[in-house]
Amino acid sequence: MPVPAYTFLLLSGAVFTLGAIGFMVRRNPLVVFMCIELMLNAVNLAFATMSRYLNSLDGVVFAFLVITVAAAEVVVGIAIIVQVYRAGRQMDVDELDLMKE
Amino acid sequence: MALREIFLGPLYIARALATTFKHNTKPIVTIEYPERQKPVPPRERGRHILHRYADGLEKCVGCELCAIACPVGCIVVEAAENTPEHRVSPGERYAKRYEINLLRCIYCGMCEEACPYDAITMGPRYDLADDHPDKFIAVKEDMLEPLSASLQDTARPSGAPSAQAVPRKW
Amino acid sequence: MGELTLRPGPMPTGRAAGPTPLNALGDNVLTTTLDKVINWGRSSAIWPALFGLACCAIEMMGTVGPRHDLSRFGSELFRASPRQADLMIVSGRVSIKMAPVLRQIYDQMPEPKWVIAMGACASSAGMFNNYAIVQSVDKIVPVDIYLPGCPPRPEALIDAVVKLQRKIRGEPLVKRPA
Amino acid sequence: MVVGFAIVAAWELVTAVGVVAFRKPMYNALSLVANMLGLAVLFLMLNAQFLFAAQIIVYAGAVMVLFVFIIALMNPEADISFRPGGTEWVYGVVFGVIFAALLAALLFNRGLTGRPGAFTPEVIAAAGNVQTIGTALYTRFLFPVEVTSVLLLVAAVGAVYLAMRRIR
Amino acid sequence: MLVQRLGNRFTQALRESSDFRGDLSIVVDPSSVVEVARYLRDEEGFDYFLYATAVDWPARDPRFTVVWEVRSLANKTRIRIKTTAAMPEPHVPTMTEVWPAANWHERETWDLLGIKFDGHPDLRRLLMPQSWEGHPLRKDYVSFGEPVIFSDQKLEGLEPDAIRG
Amino acid sequence: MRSVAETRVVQEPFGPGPAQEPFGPGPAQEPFGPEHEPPTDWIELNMGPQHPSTHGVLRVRLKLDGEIVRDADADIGYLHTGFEKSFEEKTYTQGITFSDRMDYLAPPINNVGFVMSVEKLIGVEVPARAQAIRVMMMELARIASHELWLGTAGLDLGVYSGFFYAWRDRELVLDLNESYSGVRMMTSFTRVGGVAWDLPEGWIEQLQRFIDVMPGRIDDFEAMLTDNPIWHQRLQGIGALSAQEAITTGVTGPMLRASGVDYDVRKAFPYCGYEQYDFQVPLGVNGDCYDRYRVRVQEMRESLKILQQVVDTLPAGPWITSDRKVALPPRSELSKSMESVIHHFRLVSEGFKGPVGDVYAFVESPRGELGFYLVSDGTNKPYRMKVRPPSFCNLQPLKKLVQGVLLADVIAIMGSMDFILGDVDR
Amino acid sequence: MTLDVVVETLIKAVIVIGALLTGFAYLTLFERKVQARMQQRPGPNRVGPWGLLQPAADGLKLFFKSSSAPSSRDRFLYLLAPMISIMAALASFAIIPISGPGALNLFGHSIGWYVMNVNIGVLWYFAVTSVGVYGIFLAGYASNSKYSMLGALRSSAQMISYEMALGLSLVPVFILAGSVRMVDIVNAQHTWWFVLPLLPAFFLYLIAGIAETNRAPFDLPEAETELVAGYHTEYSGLRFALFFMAEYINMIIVSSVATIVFLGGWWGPFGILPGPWWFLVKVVALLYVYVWLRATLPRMRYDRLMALSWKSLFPLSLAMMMVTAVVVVAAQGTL
Repeated sequence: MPVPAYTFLLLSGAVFTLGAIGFMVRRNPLVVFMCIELMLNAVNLAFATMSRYLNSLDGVVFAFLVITVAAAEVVVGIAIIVQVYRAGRQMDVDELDLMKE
Repeated sequence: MALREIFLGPLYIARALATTFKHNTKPIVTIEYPERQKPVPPRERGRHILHRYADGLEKCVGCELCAIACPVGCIVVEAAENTPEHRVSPGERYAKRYEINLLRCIYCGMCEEACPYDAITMGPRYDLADDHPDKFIAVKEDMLEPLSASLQDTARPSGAPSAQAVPRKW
Repeated sequence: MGELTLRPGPMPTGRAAGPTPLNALGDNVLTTTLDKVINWGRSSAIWPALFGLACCAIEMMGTVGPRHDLSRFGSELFRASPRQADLMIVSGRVSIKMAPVLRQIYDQMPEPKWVIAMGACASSAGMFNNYAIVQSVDKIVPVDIYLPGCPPRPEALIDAVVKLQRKIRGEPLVKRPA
Repeated sequence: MVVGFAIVAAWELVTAVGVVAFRKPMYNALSLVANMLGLAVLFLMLNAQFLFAAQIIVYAGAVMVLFVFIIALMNPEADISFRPGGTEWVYGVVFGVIFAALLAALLFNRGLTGRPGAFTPEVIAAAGNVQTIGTALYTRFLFPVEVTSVLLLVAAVGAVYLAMRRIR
Repeated sequence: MLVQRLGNRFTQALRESSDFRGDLSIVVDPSSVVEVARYLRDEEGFDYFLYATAVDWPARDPRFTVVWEVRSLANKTRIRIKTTAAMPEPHVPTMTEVWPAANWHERETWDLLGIKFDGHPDLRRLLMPQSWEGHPLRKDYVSFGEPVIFSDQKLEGLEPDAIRG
Repeated sequence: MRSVAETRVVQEPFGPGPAQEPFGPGPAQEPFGPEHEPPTDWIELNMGPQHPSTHGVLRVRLKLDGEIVRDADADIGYLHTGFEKSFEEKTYTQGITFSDRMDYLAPPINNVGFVMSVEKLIGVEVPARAQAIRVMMMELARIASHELWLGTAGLDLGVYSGFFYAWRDRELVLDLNESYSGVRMMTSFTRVGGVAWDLPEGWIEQLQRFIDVMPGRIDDFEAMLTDNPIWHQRLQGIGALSAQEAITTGVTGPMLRASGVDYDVRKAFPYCGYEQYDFQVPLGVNGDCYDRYRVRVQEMRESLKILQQVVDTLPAGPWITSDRKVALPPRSELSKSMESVIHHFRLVSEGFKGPVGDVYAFVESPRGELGFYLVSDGTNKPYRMKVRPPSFCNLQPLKKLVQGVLLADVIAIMGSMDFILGDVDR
Repeated sequence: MTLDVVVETLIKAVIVIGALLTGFAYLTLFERKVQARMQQRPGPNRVGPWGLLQPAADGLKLFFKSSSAPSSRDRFLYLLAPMISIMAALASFAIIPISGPGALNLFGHSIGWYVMNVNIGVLWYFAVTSVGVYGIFLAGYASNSKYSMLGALRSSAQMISYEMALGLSLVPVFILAGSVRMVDIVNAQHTWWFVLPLLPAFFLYLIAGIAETNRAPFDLPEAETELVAGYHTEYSGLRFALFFMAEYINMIIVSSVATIVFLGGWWGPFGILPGPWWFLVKVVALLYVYVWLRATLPRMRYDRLMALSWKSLFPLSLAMMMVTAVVVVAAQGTL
């Protein structure tokens, strides 16, 4: 019995929402980053679902590209976080206002 | 340097591998101890043996030189007078009590060197492990040669040991 | 936090293997057989802690060496981490500075664990009857097998290991000649 | 199939909550890893085996290891400012619920439409999943792939530069 | 001769010199021992530090003789520099600035004999635990472990059956 | 029985407390060193006292910046045995047994060094045969010690088989020791004025076989290691000491010679008749770990050369001085001469007395110059016996050598120093 | 997916796990014996005939050993880490076909010589090993000890770095075989083993594989002399055994993959032996190389190890890949 596409998309939406909540609520930059990853994952799920149900490869390929881009983003993001942490030992996004001055 | 390592490095590693592999063909050198044993040299400094003369009398006269010479102080000797009824050694006195704490002993051979009568020598035995420190206090009877074996003089003159091996007792 | 107290006599050594959960079941046939099997396993795979102190450590290494080859008894796997070791061979003199460390290593070893006091110094301080040396290691850890000699020959250490195996299996240590 | 999906979906939700709610960053990261592994299983159910492998190798095996590394190295204390009963929660949950509602409304109102393509599971299986995607990547999607690779290069250089220590 | 040169140069500081069994040693006043050492290193080429120690003579006053011995690798000669230190707080100048290799040797001397080396960069106990009391190599330090156990004081009175085997 | 020790030990806490480090005596309360106030992201790693690569019970506290070592503090004394105090309580002859246990990789050399100081104090002539026997035992000990060094230093860097090959070859030396003196390691073979025993029958032949077989064994080692690129990577350029630094920091033995300083006691101040033998002193150039390895391997070959020469020129004659004041009379005289018996009793019970004075005698141990500074007050025991241990001097520059290297190099450097904790701590 | 397929897969999984565990046990004995012989000593020979019961004794002992753990550990992760390790190790064997080419006919079913024949093939192996990193890393992290942490950091960095080289060194094989499925790759080697045309790739794979499994001369994470025992310093008893098991099973898997990909899997010359035996012989030969290297070579230094991966193996495998691609395309005449 195949699972309808709706359920996949609902799951994707729920995970995306959770990621968004985390993004808004959390202050640790690393955790914020993880929440972004969570949202990206949810999107990937939607891509793959649509790809499957529309018998197309576009979704899969795009999910693949998203994974790649996410990897790049994480690398740079973490490098920035490490630098900021080294500079001020600050682990709270609300307090990070280096750019202001 | 770098080039040498890149080009010759694998060769040298191969040579190292060949060296270890070569040892596969060499004989096994292990002496499988509890069953087989490397022959103990005549001078082996193992557990002490108190000797007797051929007529069964003990060589020790209780002079305590061994106890004095011992760097550890692990020998205690108490001498007593020989009497005609109870003759233990040919001299005037004999060792009534002769104890060695084998756990303290460092098997240096100083006692053997100090003894003027070759009464104590270091024996060939070394498998002495046990589970309580009290079991290592060797009293005279533990170390004395058994009477039956005393017919031949087994003492090796310390200082200039002979090549003849001390008979094995275990 | 414990404190190091030097005991006047040797520490009491209980049953070598220590309490196993199986012992609680009582001695019916099955558990005694199982006990035997477990003790066989334990005695055949004694992994010593990689822990050398002084002169005896050299002979301990010699025991692992090809001439004597402790590996025949399955005991060549010297574990650097005390948490993976079963046997502590106290190979050499234990200074008073070292004593707490030794005890800590012993505490880190998991039960069941055994100790061989190798050599005169570890078993009784040997010739070092002075201020710096713990007078026999059995004041800080319980010792299962004492091994005299300064240092004991590798054969003697193998003999001690064999006797420890017998002790673990619950056999008499010294087999008397018939 | 349905049972499997239900299990994995529950797993996804639980671990996603874990990502948001754990206080120790290490546990957040590990929840995310678990979430990604679950997602990979979902990909498998969607007949996207290549995506499954890529998801695990790249995401779980590399990206998240990086996260875990950084967390272990910097060892930031648990989020002190993050309290279960803080006002952020109210805002966050309210926004989240609204957002989710909007998504659901969109989904149910519009329905799923689209023109089915040629790549049915049978077609993919005949040529091999990896081969099909490979062909697609290097023919139809060549330009995005190239752009992404340039992006990766730039990111690598940038990250190395950023994280580089000033040699003392 | 080296001793003569030393005597001419340090008339006040050089107290005595001896040549026992071919070992040259000089006794120097503690206040100028570093000066002498520096002269020996720079002018006489004594570049290689051998050891530092002290000898405890409880009956004497000053009680301690502190000894440094150095060698000239080029000339193949040795010289032993001695000085004295008195109770209750024996102290002498450090040689570490002249011969850096003296560092641990002097720490050891402080540890075992309780001689303070003034100006030493890192005078901590070296061999004994940091919390140790007393200085073991002093003659009045009782160094006694335990007596050897014999059969009259056995621990639990077990029969010594192991050795009979 | 309350010992002195009993009252003193209680201060240092230990036990399975909250300490994070598994192998140290609890949290570090001691000051690290004199000068440093390190940056906060340095971690302190406690190596030892129980650590596989410290060759015993050395404890090194390292300040690590990532994997780079920024500072190190060697904490020694975990094997402090009180030798110097013990010497004061024993007669000169009994002291020989103590000298064995100091540097337990080369006991014969310690024996010789110890009796040389006593001989220098009381002025005894040693017969030529005794000198030759001493030289043979010392060179055998040197080979055995370097073999063991090769094995363990190799094992530190992961050469598993090397350790076993080294032990296989070392056993040959121990066999020679055993058939000469009756024990494998702690020979205690010297006596003041000579050696305790003459060579047993067949010993020279056994030694000759050893001399014949050994070069091939060393070749095997060299085939495994000398050109091995991984071995190069691990050792070359690591822990380098220039000649000037080596002299200033007071290192000795192979470490000094690896830096290119041509100083070997056997050549510079010949003793025991070393001047008769023809041998080279191998020197290094860079003073790094690799040069130390090369120097030691080469020294083994030179020792074999010396051994061959001793075997060829072994003089006959007595093996101990005939001076009845210091040496025991032969056993055969005991039954004949009353005078001998009296000498025997006096020597065993009292020993001999030395003149008042102080002497320094030194020998070349495998680790460098081993010196004995002996102060005598005229009694039959040393008044003060200070040992100048080569390992102690070689270990001293550890702090300087490891600064700025990687953690893995610390192992290589400590391995290349070849320190023996019994020698360092005494 | 019908029920009988599920049951069949389960049965095969149980068999494979059992075989792997036995293989692990005897691999330890094999290693000890082979190494001992190279060192002119007999090795374990007391426990059972020729020491054959030694692994059983070891296992029994470890099983009944109480555990001792640091009090400051992270309890949950401390328990989780060895499980991740061993699960990852066991799971990767699922795709290895040990014989072929036809299926085994048993009870009317045709049963493949593998647990599963996934169409992503070798990618499965990479995916699973990359999860295995977590086991090691979490072990170090949860132990809360500096030695463990250093070992874990080294180990995971090493595994991640060498995974690149490992993966890329296999790409030439995919190009030649035209598939990533294990079975297809082996069948493509019916006439020529890939080790002949792709010898450099084979060596690259072997080096990377040894590094990936943290074995000598790349055994830095558990370099005894530096880090005591690396990431499993604080593990004891059965949990330590799990890490041990994972390491040895990974060795078996790396050897199996090499056998399949380069050495022609179950194909042997002259057809003297049935397929599984050929497979076994090749795997054991590769394991012998493992032990041999461990017995001989010094350990590399950590920074050199990373440099070797990124500066030598990685570019070399890229080059190998390109060369193969060009040659293949040229041979097909489409260039």
